[in-house]
Amino acid sequence: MAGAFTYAPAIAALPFVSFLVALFLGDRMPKGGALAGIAATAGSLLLSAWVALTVAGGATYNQTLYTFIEGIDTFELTLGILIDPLTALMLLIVSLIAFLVHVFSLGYMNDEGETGLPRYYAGLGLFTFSMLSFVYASNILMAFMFFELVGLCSFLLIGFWFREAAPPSAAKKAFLVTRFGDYFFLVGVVGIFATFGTGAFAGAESFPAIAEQALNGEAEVTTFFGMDPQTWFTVLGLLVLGGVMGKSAQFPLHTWLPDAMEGPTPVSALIHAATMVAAGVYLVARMYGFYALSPTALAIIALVGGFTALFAATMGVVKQELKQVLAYSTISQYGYMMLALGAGGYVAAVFHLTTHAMFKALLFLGAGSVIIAMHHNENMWDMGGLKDRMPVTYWTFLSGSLALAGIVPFAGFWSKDEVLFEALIHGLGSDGGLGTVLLAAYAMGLLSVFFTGFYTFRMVFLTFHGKPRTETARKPHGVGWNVKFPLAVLGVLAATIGFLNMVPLEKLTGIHLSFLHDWLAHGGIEMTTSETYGTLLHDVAGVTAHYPLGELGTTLASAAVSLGLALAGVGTAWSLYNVDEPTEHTDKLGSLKTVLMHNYYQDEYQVWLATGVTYPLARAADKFDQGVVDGVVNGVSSVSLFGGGRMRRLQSGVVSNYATLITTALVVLLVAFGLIGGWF
Amino acid sequence: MMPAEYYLVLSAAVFCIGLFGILTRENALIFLMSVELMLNAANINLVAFSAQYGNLTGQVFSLFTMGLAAAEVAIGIGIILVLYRNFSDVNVTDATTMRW
Amino acid sequence: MVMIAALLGITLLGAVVTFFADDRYAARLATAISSIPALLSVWMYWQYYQNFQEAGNALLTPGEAAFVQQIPWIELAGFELQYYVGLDGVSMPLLTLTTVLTTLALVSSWTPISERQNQFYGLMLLMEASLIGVFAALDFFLWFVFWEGVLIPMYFLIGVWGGPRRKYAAIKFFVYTNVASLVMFVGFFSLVFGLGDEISTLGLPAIAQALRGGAELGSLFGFPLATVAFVLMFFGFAVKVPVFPVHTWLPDAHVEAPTPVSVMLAGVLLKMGTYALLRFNFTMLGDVAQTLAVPIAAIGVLSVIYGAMLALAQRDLKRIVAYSSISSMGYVILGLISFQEHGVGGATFQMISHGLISGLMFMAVGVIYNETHTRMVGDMSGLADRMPWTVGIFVSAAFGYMGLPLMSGFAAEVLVFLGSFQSTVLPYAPLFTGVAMFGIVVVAGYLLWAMQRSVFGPYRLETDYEVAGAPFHDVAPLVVLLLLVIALGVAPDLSYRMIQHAVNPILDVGGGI
Amino acid sequence: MTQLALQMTQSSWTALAPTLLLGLSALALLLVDSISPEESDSTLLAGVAGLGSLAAAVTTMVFLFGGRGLPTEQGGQGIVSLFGDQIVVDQMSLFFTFIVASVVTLVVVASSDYLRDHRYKAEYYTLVLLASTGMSLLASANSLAIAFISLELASLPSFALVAFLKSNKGSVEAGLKYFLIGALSSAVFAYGISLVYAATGALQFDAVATAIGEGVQTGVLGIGILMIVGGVAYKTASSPFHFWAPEAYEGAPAPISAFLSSASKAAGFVLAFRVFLTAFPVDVAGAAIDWVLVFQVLAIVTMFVGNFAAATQEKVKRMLAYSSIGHAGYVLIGLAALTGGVDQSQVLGAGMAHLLVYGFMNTGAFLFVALAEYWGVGRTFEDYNGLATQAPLACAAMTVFLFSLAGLPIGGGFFSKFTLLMATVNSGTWLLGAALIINSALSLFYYTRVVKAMWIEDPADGLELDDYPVGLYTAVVAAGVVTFLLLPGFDVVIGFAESAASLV
Repeated sequence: MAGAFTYAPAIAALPFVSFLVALFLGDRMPKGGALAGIAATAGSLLLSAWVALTVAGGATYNQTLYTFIEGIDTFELTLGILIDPLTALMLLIVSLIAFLVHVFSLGYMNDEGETGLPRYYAGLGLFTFSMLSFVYASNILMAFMFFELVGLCSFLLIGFWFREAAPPSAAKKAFLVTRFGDYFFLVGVVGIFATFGTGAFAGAESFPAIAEQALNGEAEVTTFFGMDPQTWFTVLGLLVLGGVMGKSAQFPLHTWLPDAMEGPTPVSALIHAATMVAAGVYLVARMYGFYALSPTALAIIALVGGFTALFAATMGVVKQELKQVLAYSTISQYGYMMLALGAGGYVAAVFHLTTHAMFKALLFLGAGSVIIAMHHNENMWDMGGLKDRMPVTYWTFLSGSLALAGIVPFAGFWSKDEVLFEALIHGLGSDGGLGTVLLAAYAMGLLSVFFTGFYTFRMVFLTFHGKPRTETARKPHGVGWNVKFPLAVLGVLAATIGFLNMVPLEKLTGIHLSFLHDWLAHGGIEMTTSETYGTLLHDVAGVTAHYPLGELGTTLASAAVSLGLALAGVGTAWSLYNVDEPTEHTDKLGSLKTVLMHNYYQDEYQVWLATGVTYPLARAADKFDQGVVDGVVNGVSSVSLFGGGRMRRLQSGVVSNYATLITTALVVLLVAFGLIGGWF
Repeated sequence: MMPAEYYLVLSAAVFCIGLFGILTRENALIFLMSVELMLNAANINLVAFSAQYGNLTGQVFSLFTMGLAAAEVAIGIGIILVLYRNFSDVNVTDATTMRW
Repeated sequence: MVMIAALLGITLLGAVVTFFADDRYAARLATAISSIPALLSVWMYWQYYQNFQEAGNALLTPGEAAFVQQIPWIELAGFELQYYVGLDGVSMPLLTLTTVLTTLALVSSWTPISERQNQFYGLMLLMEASLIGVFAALDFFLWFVFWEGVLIPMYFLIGVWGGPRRKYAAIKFFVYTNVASLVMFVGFFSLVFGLGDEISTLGLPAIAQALRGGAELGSLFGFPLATVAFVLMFFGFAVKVPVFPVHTWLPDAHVEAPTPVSVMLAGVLLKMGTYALLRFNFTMLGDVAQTLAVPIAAIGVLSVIYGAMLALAQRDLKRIVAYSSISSMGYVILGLISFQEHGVGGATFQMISHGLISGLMFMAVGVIYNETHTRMVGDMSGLADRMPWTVGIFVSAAFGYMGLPLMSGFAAEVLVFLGSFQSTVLPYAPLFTGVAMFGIVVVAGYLLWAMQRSVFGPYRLETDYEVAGAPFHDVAPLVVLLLLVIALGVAPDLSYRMIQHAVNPILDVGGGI
Repeated sequence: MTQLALQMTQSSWTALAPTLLLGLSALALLLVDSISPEESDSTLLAGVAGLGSLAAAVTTMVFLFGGRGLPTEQGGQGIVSLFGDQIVVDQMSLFFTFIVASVVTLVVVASSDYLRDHRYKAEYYTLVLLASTGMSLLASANSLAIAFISLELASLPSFALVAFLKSNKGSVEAGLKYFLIGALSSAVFAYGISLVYAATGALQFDAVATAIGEGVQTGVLGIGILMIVGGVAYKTASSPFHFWAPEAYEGAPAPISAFLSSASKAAGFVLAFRVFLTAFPVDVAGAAIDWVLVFQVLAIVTMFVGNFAAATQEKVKRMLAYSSIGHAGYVLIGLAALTGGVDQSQVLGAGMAHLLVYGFMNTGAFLFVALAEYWGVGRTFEDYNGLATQAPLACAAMTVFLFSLAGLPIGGGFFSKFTLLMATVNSGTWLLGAALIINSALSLFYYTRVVKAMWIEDPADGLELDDYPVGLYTAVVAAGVVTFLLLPGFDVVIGFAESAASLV
């Protein structure tokens, strides 16, 4: 079945063509290039499905397609395609959501009479191209390249409404903050090339393979600063993690994501929920064989993830705008994925990535639908009672919310539960610092389950329940099929995608239900399977599982605890906000409210770093440059001219003085050379 | 015959007198005379050592020097004339329109 | 091969003809004339790409340089001077960059240059001729004549057609860079002096090979002569590059120069410095360079960060780009000192890439200025509304400057980083590289800030006329440059292969550390 | 006496043809003037003078290329010595005669316009040609007596020429100062000669050298040599005998400034080269006085005084005057770098080559000033503002002169300065080299000020030139073309210079 792989490049190429078409011909096309984008992403989706089927048949693909830069006496840089089960899954997710978002955009952008549509669809096309290319990149340099291009698209799309003040600013912030992360990523990439001479993800000559061999003493690598390989690999892993934290909006580089909500809502759905932000986590999963070698890196990943999950969830509690709540929930959910990866729950992370992509895209598109209805007012306090007026939106949104909150049997429950379960058992089982860290991360993740349930349903109740609080909410704008269709598809998926991997149910019933485990555990490329990762984690990093209540007992207990907390959160929201005339309860939080409203002053300190530290430093450098560096230059010329001014005074204009000077000079010469020559 | 050193001392004295005149006097004519003195100091040497060495070179050259001195004075007088015409004086320190 | 002579002859003759041409058609005439060498050099490039790809370095593996012509010229102070030209993988792309960029710059002059056009275009062609000579000459004196020959037209171009402080900027540029040339000259000649009888010509290949052959140079005032010469030449070239702290002529010159001149200044003139560094310091005195690796790398890194910081403090778009050039050229220094294939090759590639991108940036700023008559970030806002294509290209160029993948800047910078990270001659190479790489964040900072303030947001510009899109002939050169930037970004091997083959012989320094 | 007559064979005295041509055309001018004293036909007079000088220049060139003045064993026609070795015609004398003759040609051509409204044109041209006769004779002088006489022959007409504008205070003042310092210096020179005679009993250069080699009173000889240095320094406008130069060049009619600063300076140097290398060779005269060291001191002082003072001038002509002093300092390197073991032909040849190039570029620059004076645009830098808008061709030529003076490779000045630098390097006189470089860098600044004024500054209101004098333009452009051509064609210059220098 090599046929599918032959066409694999087209998965990314099709959206690129749609980018070109939309950019240059969009003006002359109906719907401003949307149709090209829809056709292209539909094509990508079909090809991805074909590829997935092929992969399901056990085939994989790892091929260098283009030599970017040749090396004569050194390594070369290439572009290639790596397709294994993980890739196939992600391709499917990305192309599906891209397709749905394109369709949705017809309703959100075209029907709303926006201008600049060719630019919009060109941006979407370029984004889809970059993301898909990133997904099946065969080496880390290629991954970085498209990672950056994804960042560019994010910039272009967030700043789509460039005629207003806020979107360009948000776009700048998004690019800059992720660039800050990418800086570390790039250092890591360069370091990996310098260390291993290759950046390939898979294969015998790939850097995770060489790293493993080096740890076993089977291969020699160049390390720097006299570090031993283990430490150096940790350093490299953490450097790459910088990029991950930027793109996946992990603390402290998460601040751009809420601002990025300035972009059009379909963009938020596509980029800032389902795909681009997923890129970071996906990257860790992609090179998991490398991280699995370093317990320190794993611990840090888990801690960052756990902390971010809780941290973002608490901020989501007080937000008043629909998309802001979703933004913080996104940050929080990616925290879970990081937690899972750090805790050795590779499959759990991928699982949550999958489910989250579905329900978060759904929620954003639902929010988009609400925003259309509300004439682009996003404040939840101006809504209320929309469930009767837009039932399709309401029911699909509810499906997504239940998934997000982690209520059984919606998708989020299964995946989130598995994440927490993995963190728990490995936290209990692993020795030393890693175990402790994992347990702490687990605790934070668990706690945020409650907050998730609370803010999710606070959002649902404020938006859809109660009585309409404004005129717009009483007579909302209708939405068309192109909005409802993607919602319906995603609503069904959000409810059902969790069935891919029902581990607790499997353990309970003994029926084989963990299909995703199977999917990731086997494959033609052995070194990127979850089985290999499991071995590595255990043998090298020392990640060990421990079941205090037996395997079944622990599983069920963990599921029960997380479900209970989620329900508690939902219940709290119910009691506070599911009333006809809800009121604000945030004042009860006291001074904490201010802190939360200001997002723990994260933005303030980052802005301060930029305008309070860097900019004054730049001004000072400028002053130094003008004053001292250039001053020296001008000083040299001034001194010369001053010397010249003195020198010309010698010429007094009086001829007698000249005679005197000549005579004096002659006498001086006579005396001097007389002494030298010994005439006297 | 007197030792040659005496002539040297004499000529040096004459030369210095001339030089002194140049440095101290501001009248252009006196300036000219002083130059004549200095040239004559050279002539003293030339003639004296011509005799000393017994060749005529020095004496011939002294004749040329005298001729040139005359020519120089001729030019000098001419310049002093136009100086007087332009500056109404023959004081050499008056002409200081150009300096620095 | 008379190709190079033809290039020189056409441009020089064109300069004279244009100088005496009528103002009304000088612009068109000069553009037409300059397109001949441009096309010719592209053809030569293609020939080189096909036939001489792996020729090697003109200085170290002579006989393999392409388009060589060698004619005796002057016998001077015991040296044979020659008309000796030829191209290798380093100079070929730079020469093509020169001719192509000149033609584009000439087109971009049509709008802003309205006075004394015949003189302007004549001088531009004169400068082009000198630049061709700089990159093609293989004899020291021939090279130096062209090297200085660049400065004179540049002085006039800034001084006559520049902005309000043009006189100060022009004379500062002129005197500063000439003093630097003088110092460099002294440095080079102390080297020649040290070589003594080992060389009989001042052909650069002969000198390079004598030096690489381990010639004994002796010492001067207690310092090894090679080191003294290296430092003097480094200073001379560093001013031209420029690097911290000898960069202060650059912002003044850039800000005051008219757009096409800024394009040439940033696009090609700065590369003269790094090209010469590569040819002289790093090729001839590679071993000295290695002993001085730490200070040189420090200068490079400092230039990157310091230049970027200065750019951050500016409000004038041209000044921003000017300072960022200092930053970008710092990467070149870092790449050169790495003595790695990708480092030195990447540095050379960065010369070309930066030539295109900075030319593009200045041109785009110029087009904006043509329409708005201001370059101050605070004076305008939301220009994308009125001139979408120009702004689109400006934004693309800015991202190119930030090193966006699939544009040439990325390939260049990554290569430099890859090379310098694993440099074996530079202690703490990863640390230097890591610090220098932070430049990519700062560059994003100031360019994004400038873009956000000037081209995005609500439209605001105080003019008494309606700002409209730029005319076609203003935008066309931008498009060409952008396409070149993308082409080199997608397929760096178009230039990088020949560069690699040309720089590889340099890396093989006997007895490296 | 019979011996003398014998030497005057035909082939040998023709070697003096260039000098004779100059002198004869001076006499011819007097004849023309006495035939029609009232007409003062400028074209005729300038034509005669110009043809005479041009013929002299061409003759020297033909001689040089024909191998005259080159020993037969080197493939030449032999060195000619006349009048009992009092006069010698070798490549060096031809080389300098060429400089003088070509400068005079340019000056004469330019003067035809410059003197348009003046009287006494015939006298003017006669004096110029007589002075140049003296200068070319100086190039051939092989005895202190001839040297002194030809020096005076060059100087006395110059005094008159500087003061030629009788009713112009500046010109008269310049003439006065030039004359007074000149008289003082020639007295010092003459006294120096008498002391050398006192010590050696000879005036002919080779005889002096021989006498010194046999042992002499070092004190008297030393003082004498130092005083001769003074005379040379005066003629070449070197410190500390340079004080006349700024005023003389500024006040004199600009063509005369060109003449004095180029030809007269060259004549002074050829005297110095010949006297010090033939009569006082370092290896014999070094015991009395290390004149190389003297010239090193003078060279450095001269370079700094000239260039630094030039940097802050307000008037272009005065700036050029100071720059001329600075260039004297550069050329002095030709003597100052003659340390032991160095190749004399290279060091001396460098100085000679620079003088030749300088002859064209400096003459051109002063003639441009003459052009500006002709137009009456004023003398300061500001007065030159925007001249290029009116006279781009002349300004382009001026730019070539100035940048070539600064040593940029746009004219022969680049190579000649380089050869000087190489001389310092080869002789190990680092200090001289450093001074050369520092001052070259500084000089660029003040030369550029003129360029800036002409091209970059906006013209003053109403700057309108309607008259483009043919003679001045021809001279300026010709000088510009030659200056430029000396860059690619420097091979010829340095070839003759080095070969000539090796013969002395």
